Amino acid sequence: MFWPISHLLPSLTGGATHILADAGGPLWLLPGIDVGPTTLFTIGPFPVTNTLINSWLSMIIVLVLFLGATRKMAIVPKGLQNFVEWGAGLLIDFCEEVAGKPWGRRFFPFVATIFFYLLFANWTEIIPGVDSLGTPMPGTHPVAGIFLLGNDSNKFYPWVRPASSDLNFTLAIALISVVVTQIYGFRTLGFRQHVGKYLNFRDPIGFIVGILEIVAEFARIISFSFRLFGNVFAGDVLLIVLGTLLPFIGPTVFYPLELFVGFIQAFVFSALTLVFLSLAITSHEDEHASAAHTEHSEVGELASADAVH
Amino acid sequence: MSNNPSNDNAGFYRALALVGQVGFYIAVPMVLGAFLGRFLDNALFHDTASLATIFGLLLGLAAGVALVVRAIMRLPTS
Amino acid sequence: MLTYELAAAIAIGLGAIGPGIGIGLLAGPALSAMGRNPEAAGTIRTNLLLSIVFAEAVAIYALVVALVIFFVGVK
Amino acid sequence: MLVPHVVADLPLGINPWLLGAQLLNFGILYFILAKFAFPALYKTLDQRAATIRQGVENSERAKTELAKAQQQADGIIQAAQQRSQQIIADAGTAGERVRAQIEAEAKARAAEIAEQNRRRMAQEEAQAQNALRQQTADLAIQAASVVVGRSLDNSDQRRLVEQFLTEVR
Repeated sequence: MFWPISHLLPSLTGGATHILADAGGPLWLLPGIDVGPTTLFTIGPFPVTNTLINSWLSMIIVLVLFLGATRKMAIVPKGLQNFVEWGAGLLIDFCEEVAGKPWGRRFFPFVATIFFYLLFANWTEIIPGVDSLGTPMPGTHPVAGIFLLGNDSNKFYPWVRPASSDLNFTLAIALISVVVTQIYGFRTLGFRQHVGKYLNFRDPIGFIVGILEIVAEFARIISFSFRLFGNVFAGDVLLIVLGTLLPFIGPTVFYPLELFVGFIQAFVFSALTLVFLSLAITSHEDEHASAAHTEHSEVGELASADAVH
Repeated sequence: MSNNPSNDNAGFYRALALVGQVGFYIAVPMVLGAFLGRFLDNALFHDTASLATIFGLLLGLAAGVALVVRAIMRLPTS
Repeated sequence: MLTYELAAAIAIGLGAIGPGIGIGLLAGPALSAMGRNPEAAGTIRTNLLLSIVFAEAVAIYALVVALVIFFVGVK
Repeated sequence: MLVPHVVADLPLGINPWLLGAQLLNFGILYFILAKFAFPALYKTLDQRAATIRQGVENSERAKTELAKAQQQADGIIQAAQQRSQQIIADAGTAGERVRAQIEAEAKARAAEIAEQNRRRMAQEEAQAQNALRQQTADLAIQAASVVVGRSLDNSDQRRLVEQFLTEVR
C-alpha cells in the first residue's frame, strides 16, 4: 500500500520535515496528469486500466443498488427500494414526458442504465483514495513503506481513476447511444426511409443534406463523448490540484460542486440520448411538416427579439 | 412531433439537445475537412501548397454553418 | 515543447472567458424575466438555452483549437 | 504482467481493447438491469398504480352507490309523501262523495215524503170534497124534495144534483 502525500493530514507532514530536509526538495509535487488511463496489469494481450477498474466498481454499485432494491419488492416501499423507486420514478416520468407514454416506457431501461451508470462513474471521483492510492513507480523510496514524499510524491500509478475521465469509456457510451438511436430509427421508420435520411441520390441538395446528416451523427458522437470526458476530467484534475495545493480544505469546497457536475453530466447525457431517441422514431415528413409551419413564426420571433435588443 | 404529447416542452428539449452540440457542428466538419484536405495534399498533390487543406477547411466551415442553420431552423417554437 | 502547452492553455483559458461572461449575462436577465412573467417561462427557457448554445459553442472552438495545438502541434 | 504504464496507443489514450471492454461493460450492465431489475420495478409500479387506481375506483363506486342509495331513499320518502297526500285527497273526495250521496238521498227522501204528504193531502182533500159534495147533494135533494114536494126519482135526483154540482163547480 502506497499513498502519495497529497491527501495526508498537514500535521503528519510536520513529522516528515527532517526527511525533506535530507531530500532538499518540496514537500510534495503536483501529480502528473495524463489524458490516457494507466494500465495496471495485462491479462494476456488485454490491458486492465485504472479507469476500467472504476467502471467495474460503478457497475457493481449500480447492480447492488438495483438488484438489492428490486429483489423483494413490496407494494409499500421501504428503505433502499423506496430510494431507488424514487429516483427511477422521476426518470420514468421524465422519459414519458419527453417521448410520450408508450415510447417512454420502452426507452426507460436504456436511458436509466446510462444515467445511473454515468452517475456513479462520475461520483466516484470524490471517493477518497481515488487518484491518490497507487503503485509507486520503480526507483522511488516510499517513506515508512507506504508514503511517497518530496520529489517522489507524484511518481505513482493510481489504482482507480474516474471512469468518465477516460475517453474510452465516454466514447463507448456515446457510440452505444448513437447506435441504439440508429437501431430505433431503423425499426420504426423502416430500412428504406431511415437510410434515405442519409443517402439521398434523387437530387443534389438532398444528397448534400444527407451528407450533413452523417456529419451531424459524427459530431454527436464527438460532442457526447467529449462533453462528459471534459467535464469529469476537468473536475478530477481540479480535485487533484486543489488537493495538492491545499490538502483537505481545498477539495472539500469542491466536493458538492463535483457532485452537482457529475449529476448534471449524467442527466444531460441520458436526456440527450432520450431526445435523440424520440427524434429518431419521428419520421422525416412529420418533422418537415412541423418545421414548415413553425418556421415563419420562428423567424418573426427572432427578428422581433433582435429589434428589442 | 407526432408522438410527443407534451408539445409545450418539445421546444425546450429540442433546444436542450443542441447544448454542447452546435460548437461541434462547426468544429467537427472543419477538422474533418482539414484532415481530408491534408490527406489529399499528401497523397495526390505531394504536399505542394496545402491548397486542398485550405479548401477542405472552408468546405468544413460551410458544412458546419449549414448544419447549425438547419439545427436551429428545425426547432419547433414553443 | 513548453510553448505548445502554454499556447494550448492560453487558447482554452482565454477562450472560456467569453462564453462564461456571455452565459452569465444571458442567465441573469432571463431569470428576472421569468420572475416577472412566469407564464412565459417556457419560451424564455427555450430561448435562453438556444442563446447559451451559441455562447458555449465559442468555448468549444477554443477547446478544439487547444486540443489541436496540444496534440498536433507537439509533433 | 505487472508493469503499470500510461496507455498511449492513440491520441487521448484511446485504445481499441479498452473501448471494446467498455462497450462490453455497458452491455452486461444493460442486460442484467433490463433482465432483472427494471421488469420488477415496472411490475411493482404498475401493481401499485393498479392498487391505487382500484382504491380510488372503489371509493368512487362507494360514493356513487351511496349517492344512489340516498337518491333511492329520497325517492321512497317522496313517493310515500305523495301517496299519503293522495290518500288524504282520496279520503277527502270519498267523504265528499259520501256526504253528497247521503245528502242527495236525504233530499230525495225528503222530497218523497213531501210528495207522499202532498198526495195524501190531495187525496184527503178529494175525499173531503166528495164527502162534501155528497152531503151537499143530499142536502140539496132533501131541500128540493121539500120544495118540489115530490120525491123525485132517486136516480134522477142524484143525476140532476150531480149535474148541478158539476155546473156549480
